[in-house]
Amino acid sequence: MTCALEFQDVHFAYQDGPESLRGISIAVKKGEKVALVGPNGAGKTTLLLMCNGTLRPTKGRVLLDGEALAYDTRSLREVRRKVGLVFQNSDAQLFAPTVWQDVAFGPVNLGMPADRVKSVVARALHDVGLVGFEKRPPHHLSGGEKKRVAIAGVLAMDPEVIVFDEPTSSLDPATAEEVMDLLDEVNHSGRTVILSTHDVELAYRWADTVVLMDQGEVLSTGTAEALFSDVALLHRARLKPPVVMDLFRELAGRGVLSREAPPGNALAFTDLVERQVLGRVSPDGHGRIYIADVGDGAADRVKTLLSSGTVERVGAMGTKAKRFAGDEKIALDFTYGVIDKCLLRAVNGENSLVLTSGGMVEHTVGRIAAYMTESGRQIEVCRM
Amino acid sequence: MTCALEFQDVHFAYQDGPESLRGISIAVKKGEKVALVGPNGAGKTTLLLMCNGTLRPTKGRVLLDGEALAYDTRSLREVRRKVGLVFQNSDAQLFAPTVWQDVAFGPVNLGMPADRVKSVVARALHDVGLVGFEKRPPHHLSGGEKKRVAIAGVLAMDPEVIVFDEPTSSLDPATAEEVMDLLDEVNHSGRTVILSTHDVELAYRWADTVVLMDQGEVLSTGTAEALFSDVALLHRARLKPPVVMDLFRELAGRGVLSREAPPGNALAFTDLVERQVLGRVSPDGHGRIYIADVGDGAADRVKTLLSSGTVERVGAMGTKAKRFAGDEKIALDFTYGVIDKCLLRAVNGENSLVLTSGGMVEHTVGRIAAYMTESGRQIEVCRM
Amino acid sequence: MENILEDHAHRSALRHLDTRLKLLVGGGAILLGLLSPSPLGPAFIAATMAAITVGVARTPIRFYAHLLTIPLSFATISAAVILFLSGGGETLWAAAIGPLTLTATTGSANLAALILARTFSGMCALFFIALTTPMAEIFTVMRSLRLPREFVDLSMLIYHFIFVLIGEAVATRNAQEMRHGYVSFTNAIASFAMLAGMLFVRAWEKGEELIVAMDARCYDGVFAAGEETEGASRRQIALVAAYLCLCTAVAIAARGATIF
Amino acid sequence: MHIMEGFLPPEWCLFWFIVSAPFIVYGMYQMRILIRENRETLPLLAVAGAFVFVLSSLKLPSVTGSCSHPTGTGLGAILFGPFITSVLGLIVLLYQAIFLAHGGLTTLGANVFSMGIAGPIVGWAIYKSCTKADLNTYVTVFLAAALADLFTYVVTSVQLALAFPAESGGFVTSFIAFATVFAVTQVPLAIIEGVVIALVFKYIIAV
Repeated sequence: MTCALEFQDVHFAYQDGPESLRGISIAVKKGEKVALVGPNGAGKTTLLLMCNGTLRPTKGRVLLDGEALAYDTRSLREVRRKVGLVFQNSDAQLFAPTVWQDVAFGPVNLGMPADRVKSVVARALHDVGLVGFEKRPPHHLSGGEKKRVAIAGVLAMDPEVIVFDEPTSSLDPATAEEVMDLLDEVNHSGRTVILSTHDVELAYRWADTVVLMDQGEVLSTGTAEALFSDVALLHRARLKPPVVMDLFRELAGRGVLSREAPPGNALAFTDLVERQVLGRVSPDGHGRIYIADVGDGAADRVKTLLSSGTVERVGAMGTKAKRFAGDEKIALDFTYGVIDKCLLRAVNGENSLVLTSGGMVEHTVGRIAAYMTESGRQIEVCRM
Repeated sequence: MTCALEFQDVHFAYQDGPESLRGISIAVKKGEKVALVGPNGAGKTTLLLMCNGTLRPTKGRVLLDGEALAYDTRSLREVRRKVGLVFQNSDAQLFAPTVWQDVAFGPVNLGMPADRVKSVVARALHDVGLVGFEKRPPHHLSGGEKKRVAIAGVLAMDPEVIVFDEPTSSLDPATAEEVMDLLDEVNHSGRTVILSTHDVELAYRWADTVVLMDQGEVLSTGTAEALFSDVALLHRARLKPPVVMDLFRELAGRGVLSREAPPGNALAFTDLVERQVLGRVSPDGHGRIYIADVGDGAADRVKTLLSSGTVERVGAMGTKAKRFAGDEKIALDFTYGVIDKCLLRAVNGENSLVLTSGGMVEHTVGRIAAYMTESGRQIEVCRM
Repeated sequence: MENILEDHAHRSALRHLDTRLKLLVGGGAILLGLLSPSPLGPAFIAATMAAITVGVARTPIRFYAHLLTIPLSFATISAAVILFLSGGGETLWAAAIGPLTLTATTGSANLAALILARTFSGMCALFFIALTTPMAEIFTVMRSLRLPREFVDLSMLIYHFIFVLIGEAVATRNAQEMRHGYVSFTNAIASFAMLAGMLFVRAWEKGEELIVAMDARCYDGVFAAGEETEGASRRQIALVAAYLCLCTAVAIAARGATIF
Repeated sequence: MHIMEGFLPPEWCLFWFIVSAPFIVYGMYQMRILIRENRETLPLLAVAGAFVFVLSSLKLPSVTGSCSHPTGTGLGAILFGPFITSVLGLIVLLYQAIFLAHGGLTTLGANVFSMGIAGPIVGWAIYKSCTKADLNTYVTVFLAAALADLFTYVVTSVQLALAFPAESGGFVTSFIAFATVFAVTQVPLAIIEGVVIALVFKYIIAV
């Protein structure tokens, strides 16, 4: 299988400066979620700017779909249509006087006819949940809304790979989680997503593959669990392990937990402790998880369920589901990290409802099944 | 006792806008560490801009040292000498062509004579650990260095209260911790410190008092433990509880841990779990903690200790200690969160050395004693 | 545009040399070049200034070579005009283009050569100042020369904002290029106008932010002056004097020399 | 168009410094009063100056060797008047010489006159008169920017022609020669600048 994007021994130095990238080799598979993790100054942004040819390696090469990037104007145009880049600082990326004009900037420049531009922009704004914002000037929006506009501007060009530089920087936790939720949605629609971050917690929960960088080099590549349990490596990159990992290591060090199988998330950690303390997992009294696809006719079924009082908590995954909840005036308890939270509720014996749509229904079912296998618990899933 | 700073029913609205502060009442004691926590748009920055009279309440009043602020030019100058403000965006705060000139800006405008300016600036740069940076242009510095220059510029005016707007925003974790360490140092020198943040983890570990804000209102005020165990309240402010708190609550919900006494930090949490699992705290085999004041003659004693091989880990607290370690070429294992990390090491049977200076020596001893009382463990402290 | 010469000044090997001395070398070389009646004097100055900048101040040679191309186009076009306009002496070359006859004479050729040589000597001396002297130190000299306070303060603030705005401009330009903002002439014009407009709005906001930041630190109309560099040693002064004397001597010795 | 360091004979360098001096001195005087009255003007002048610098160092699309000076300074003239703008022009030109190697120190007087004084004054005058005549704003801005730009090149040509008069025909022939050479490149550029600035104006009003 060809990689979506590949770096082969990439070196880079800004004019007369020291090398800021020193032999980077990374292969990103199609449809993967990859996080570049490292401290400021590790060279993450420089590397991201190479994904679409904005910077050119001084040595080594970048491959897109198995083909080495060329740097003539015509090839770069093609590359930039295929690889979208969302900057850390939304202000630098939003330059048009209105949201609509900003999102339409790419499509118009690609020479799309006017009505196609209209439909593409409408679609992109719909996907990021900003319908109704068309005429607003971007610089009057909140940080999270600006980020969404920037993402819509890139989505409007329908890229295969989207690259995010520190997507959650200076956003508050809830907004950050919603943006991450949006990134997942983008990924579920079949796009490869690469992001850079110094937020270890974020990478830990989100990424399929983590690339640990420091001082222009790749220290290690692997799954989040494997990478983040190597404390010495993290220390070298001036990063802290995720809190859950830190607690696990500390308890393992005291002989309270077994060293094998570091937990992948908070849910796994609590299960681990529970098994250790009680000698087993609590086998019964689990709650049920309802999953609703917010398509046609869903409103009635959901309302009936809610009015019956069997459901204690409601979560929405994805922009469409959130808009559905807004339209139907359903109060949401969870707007991010929904599946894990509902699993935690179920373990505590409460019933919950997940509103979602399209491919994310299957994803949810799969995730719950995986948890059941891992934990040995039985949780009832009701699709409606 | 009069408060360092007090807000009495403060309201504020930007021109023609809706009210962005709706009746804020907060009292900040002298020498306290206060964190204003809330999502973006909660009104934190607006409130901070009132601390030094930049914004004037449309209703209510602000008291400094028990006296209501007056808004004539002369009074405002006095207020601004007493209350220093460090902005979120360092670029907005550093406008002089060199670091020295920037730090000297305040003192010069206060009309200090030239040689006093020199000594004050040298002192401030020393305090933030930027000796040798005098002639560098601020735009060539890293994010963390810029933040330090901004802090030095405020320290040079010798304020009683220092206010930080999102001090760690867009810094990587290690740099953020070092800045927080610096904030602690500033506080140990007797100044009241107020900061705003949406980083719950940061506030949880750092603040004496947490003020939870949302939509221009104070939702609650209290200790971090009390506030952050109220999940409903946090949910209302669109914030997540700290991970440790979340895990505790989850385990308590499953009956694994007792609901009383939520842990104040990771150390307390691990102790809690350990006690639960083993039925007691491991009583023996604890390591020793050496504390060295890096004053005159410390170098020799520290070197002797290190060469004896009894110490496995070395941590440095405060700028002076870190510079000492650099000068003496001592490799540091911990540069932030030092006391807790050394306690964790001690519990695991390892000896460690804390390099620190001045008032922080007592603080360290006190913190260790408090831990011993809490946990029922005996850890040997050696001052040298 | 990311090539601000000053960034190299901070890395220069002559960075810590006394500022006045550096200005004296550069300024003296500019004036001597300008006053030389023959192209040989300026040529000598251009060559030595370039050698000092690359050899002693350690400016990377490739970068320096690139810099020399900046004055090239203006200097050659304008020198060409002079070549065909002015006269004196014998005709060297003549050609008829349509109704026009272009004539180059020894006099005009010599004048053109002189102008070219002076331009390069002037630019090389200017490069010397630009590549060895951080702006902050020039501000200190401006202060000590008792230039109006407002003028120096304004210069310092403009200096600060140049870097802030360049950062934003470059980032936005990148963002536009990624979305194909400069693929055709018309969309390039539109994109550029958007960039400039955004920059203006952003600049204005920054100005207002600065007012708040300055007031927060008790702004009372004063800016701190930089610290003086530690003065020049006698040896350095002697070397500079010797160099300028040498330049003067060469210029005088070669005063009658012509090329054509 | 910047006249490079070393290009003008010394007597003409001096001459243009003397010509520019009164504008600068008066501008400095005006600025001092303005700053005394309202300290907030200093930061705003500073961002305006930096804006002019950055705008003129960003090359206009598809054309090399642009200098959008009159453009930026024209905007300055509308905001702060032509005299203070000449001070801004002086500082910006100084930075262009030192940071970007555009222009020079001995030619600063001549460059300030063409780009910091003559251009902005023309732009400002056109703007004022067209506004009085109630012309469409964008047309006004286009005219002011484009003509200020052109006028700057005319002044530069005059400066070069005075320094290097032709053997036959003297100043006039020389002027025509310089003006022709520059006109070929600069007239289209002036029109582009006019369009760009009109669009910028539209943008600023929209936001």
